[in-house]
Amino acid sequence: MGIINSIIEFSYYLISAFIAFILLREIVKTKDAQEAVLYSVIIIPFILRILRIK
Amino acid sequence: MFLHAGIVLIIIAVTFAVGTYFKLGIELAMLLSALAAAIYHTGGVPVRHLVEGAFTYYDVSLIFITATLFINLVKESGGIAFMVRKIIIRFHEHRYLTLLFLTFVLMIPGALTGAGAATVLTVGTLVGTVLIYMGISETRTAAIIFLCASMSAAAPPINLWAMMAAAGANMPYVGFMQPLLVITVIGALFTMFFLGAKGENPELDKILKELPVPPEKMNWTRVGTPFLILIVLIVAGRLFPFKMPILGLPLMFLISALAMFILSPKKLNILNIAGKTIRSLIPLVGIMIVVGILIQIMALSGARGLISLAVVTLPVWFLFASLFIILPVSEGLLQYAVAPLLGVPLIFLFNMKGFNPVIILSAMAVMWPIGDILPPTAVVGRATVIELDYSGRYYKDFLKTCLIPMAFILALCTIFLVFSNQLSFLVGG
Amino acid sequence: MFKKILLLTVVTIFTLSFITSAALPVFEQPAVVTTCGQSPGALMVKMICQQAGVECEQKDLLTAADLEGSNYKTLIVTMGTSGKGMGAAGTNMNQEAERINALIKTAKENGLKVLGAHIEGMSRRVDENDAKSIEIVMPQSDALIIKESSNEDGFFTEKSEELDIPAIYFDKNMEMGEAVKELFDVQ
Amino acid sequence: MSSKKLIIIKLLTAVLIITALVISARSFLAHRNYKETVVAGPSVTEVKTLGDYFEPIKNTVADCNIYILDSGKPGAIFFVIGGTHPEEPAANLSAEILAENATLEKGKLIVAIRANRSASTVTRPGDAYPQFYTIKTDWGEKKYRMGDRWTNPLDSWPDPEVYVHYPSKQMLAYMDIRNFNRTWPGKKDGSFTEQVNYAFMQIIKQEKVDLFIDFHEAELEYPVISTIVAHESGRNIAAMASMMLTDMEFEKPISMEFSPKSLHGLSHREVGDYSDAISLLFETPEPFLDRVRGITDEHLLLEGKDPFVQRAGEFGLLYETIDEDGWPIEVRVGRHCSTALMVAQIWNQMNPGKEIKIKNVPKYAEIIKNGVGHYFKNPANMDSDRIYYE
Repeated sequence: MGIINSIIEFSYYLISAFIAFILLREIVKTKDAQEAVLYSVIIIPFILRILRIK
Repeated sequence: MFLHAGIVLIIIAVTFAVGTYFKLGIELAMLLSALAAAIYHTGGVPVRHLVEGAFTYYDVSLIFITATLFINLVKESGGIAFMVRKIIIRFHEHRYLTLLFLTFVLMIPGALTGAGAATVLTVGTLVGTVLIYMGISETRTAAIIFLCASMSAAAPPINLWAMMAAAGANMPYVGFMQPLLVITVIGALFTMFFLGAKGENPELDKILKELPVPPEKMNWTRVGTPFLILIVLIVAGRLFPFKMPILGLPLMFLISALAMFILSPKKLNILNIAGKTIRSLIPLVGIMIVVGILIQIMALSGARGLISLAVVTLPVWFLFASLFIILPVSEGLLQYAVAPLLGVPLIFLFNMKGFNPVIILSAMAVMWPIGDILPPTAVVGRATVIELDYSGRYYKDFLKTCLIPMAFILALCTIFLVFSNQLSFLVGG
Repeated sequence: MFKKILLLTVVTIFTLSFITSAALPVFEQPAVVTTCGQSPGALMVKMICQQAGVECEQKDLLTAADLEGSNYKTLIVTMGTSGKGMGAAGTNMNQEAERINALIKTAKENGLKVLGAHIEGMSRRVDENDAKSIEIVMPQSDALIIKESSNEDGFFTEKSEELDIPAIYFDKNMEMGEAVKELFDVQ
Repeated sequence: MSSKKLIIIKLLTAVLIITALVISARSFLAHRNYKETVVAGPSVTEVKTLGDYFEPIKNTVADCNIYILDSGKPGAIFFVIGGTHPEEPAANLSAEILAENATLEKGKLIVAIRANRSASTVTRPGDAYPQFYTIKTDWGEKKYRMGDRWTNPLDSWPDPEVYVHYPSKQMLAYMDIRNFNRTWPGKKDGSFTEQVNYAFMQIIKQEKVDLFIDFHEAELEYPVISTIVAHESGRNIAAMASMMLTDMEFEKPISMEFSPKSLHGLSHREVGDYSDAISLLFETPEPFLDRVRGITDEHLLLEGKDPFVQRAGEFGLLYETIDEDGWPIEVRVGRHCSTALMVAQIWNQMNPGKEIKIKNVPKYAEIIKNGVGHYFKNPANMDSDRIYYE
């Protein structure tokens, strides 16, 4: 059970990382300044979670 | 402190108004008002609080994203088109039976997850397409999808508002099954038949011509298995809670998505679809994250407490006469955070006054999701509009069409509030 | 400190001797105590009775049927409800009302005297359920035993006079034993 | 917008966001890694950790200290825990006073200060808790982690869509799978928090605990406040203690409540049901936890004064009184310490021959007079082998 739980937990970090990656790509690609700002705010919790800080 | 918290609320409102006036999006205007309130309250920028608030709906965001990814894969594989065709062929001569069946379909995802968005994002497009082919206008279809999604979110076994408020009030989540079921089923059926009963029965040949053609190899096994896996995973967690590892909804959706990817008759570019999904959901995720930040600043400055205090110090008769407005509006403002914020003090209050807390909380927990159509967050309303590619006006068409069924449901809930003791026989298993 | 103690003693003696105009009946042993609202009051009454040398059994879920053929001479019912747990874990006041009404009716038919008790202070006079519990028990009691702190607002004084039910008051929990002795005429 | 302008905006945003990330990350890490110092009191004969009783917990975030205060003379064994909900500071502070001060003359006292350590390493998003609070001592200030009601998601992720309690199968809100007082009696191979509970049950069983006490605080809007909640096995002790304390020590009464049989996962129910120990839970009022509270800060946490909560009281919405004096931490800690001592005294009366004699623990009036910090020793003056970290 312990190993399965670890795999599940790891997969959540992977999901977070993937979302953060897409957000980052969007920040770079977008031509709308407001979008860029908003996406930059949204990415914050994802980054801190991936780094296991919060 | 009353004055201070009052000023904070005014600052939030004014900054939001100014922000929108200068053409800022809702999310950024809200972020700005949180920032202004934070600066006024602390005299600096409380970075830790701003960032911490962003985590409030982190897990809910993950559910939204993964659920949408799953359904987008079903769409791209031709599964939705396949199911729509099959439903229409099977049911096109029995309008009422079709509506009944579709109500049932709409109730399932939200009932199992507690999220109205899950209904919209998983079966919204499918049911919406069928409804439109049944001669129901685009606006009425959107209204049906939204309201049934709200009812599904409120439906048992999972009602997140009731669960969160019950947790805050140290009540076991027991006895809610029947009251919630009665209100939500009546609400959903009323909505479906009120908005969808009229309309011309579809001419089968014409529709089948218009509908997109699914890939030849698509069949019930291919499209049904991922849904079956999803249901099995959710139900297994409930039936064998001590044997099943805790997967969490996001992972369940991903596993089902993977199954769809494997079973799809045509090759799917999963990375592209995932990217597209996240991009389409950024406004939803954005609003959830910004609302979290705002709530944190409101809690910090006492503004949240002031709102909460203002509500619970209203006389009980006035609460009965106004909760049908207060609860949906507060949901529009704060999302799930209203359950602990207003739900817990209200439950304590009603319990103190001798009302049946289970019936009271059940009624409130159906009123809240109705507010998911209201600004500034309007999470499920917006999701509905996005998913259905709705072309009408949000307030003047979509919201207006929802009003009568909304009023019906809210009135029903108010009856449950007032007669909670008389209805306490419903508190069963 | 000495002054405080002196004052307290005087007040206590005063309150203990304070009996309303109605005559206090003498209660007989053995007694059985139950609670209208499942608060721990009944347990406390039993413990105090034990210390005071009054034979008393505690049955939180005592029913009318339990009284039939029993040798109890006094039924004590404590007022005030338990707050722990709401919903499925809480106390069902409608059921409690039914049980206690039937119980008191049977008790009277069988010649038992009924003593109403509110001994847990204002914390059992907070909500509607507490009020309901008092409403059920108080008018049907032959006498009342009340903790002073339950009567901060004079509610019991006023109400017992209105209903013409004799009441005996005590201040500290440890003084309740004396009040019980007086009620049961135990030396 | 010109592309040049856009790039400037993006760069500026990036700088701001990175700054916010760095500042907040430092603050979160400082909180999660902060170590509270505890000076083992004169009767502490051994300091074990939770992992000594259940191996899988060893060296994890949950591996809190277990202080064993043994008189060497046979008698009753009491186990007192603080920190079940680390957002309730009177609980861990009271447990710490016991660990630093108590002298055992008979029997054994076991103390855990940070029962759910993981929950003390995070504050709740959306609730704006302060990260730390400080207690004034005779030798300076002592700093503590403020925590949450629930285990840190970094240690337990994801949550189920609904939490089904083991073994009763009662359904609870999803996040309560991380609520240490909803996961008793725990599960050997269960979730992170269930395993922590399981480990605590091993202490209770292996140490043959006679009486278990769980310190808590509650909002004033909540019906169960200023009370001792007792399992059936502890009813007489709790009733007696509440009557004696109300008569003799406290200005505002303390009541008692029976542990409801149909509310599962709580220590007062499950510890009593699944072990031989009597189980009691103490509640003191903490206005900081009220939903109607005003400004959320350290003052409110420690002084317990809040005009909004007071106003709610004026409207008759509270189950405990509150005035301008509030509910300061001294009063709350004082009530816990005195209640624990009174329970011991009544236990001794009821169990002659199997007493527990606890000395040197300050009572209610003394703590109010001298302050909580007066009872914490200066680690700088102590031998390093007496110093432990939470």
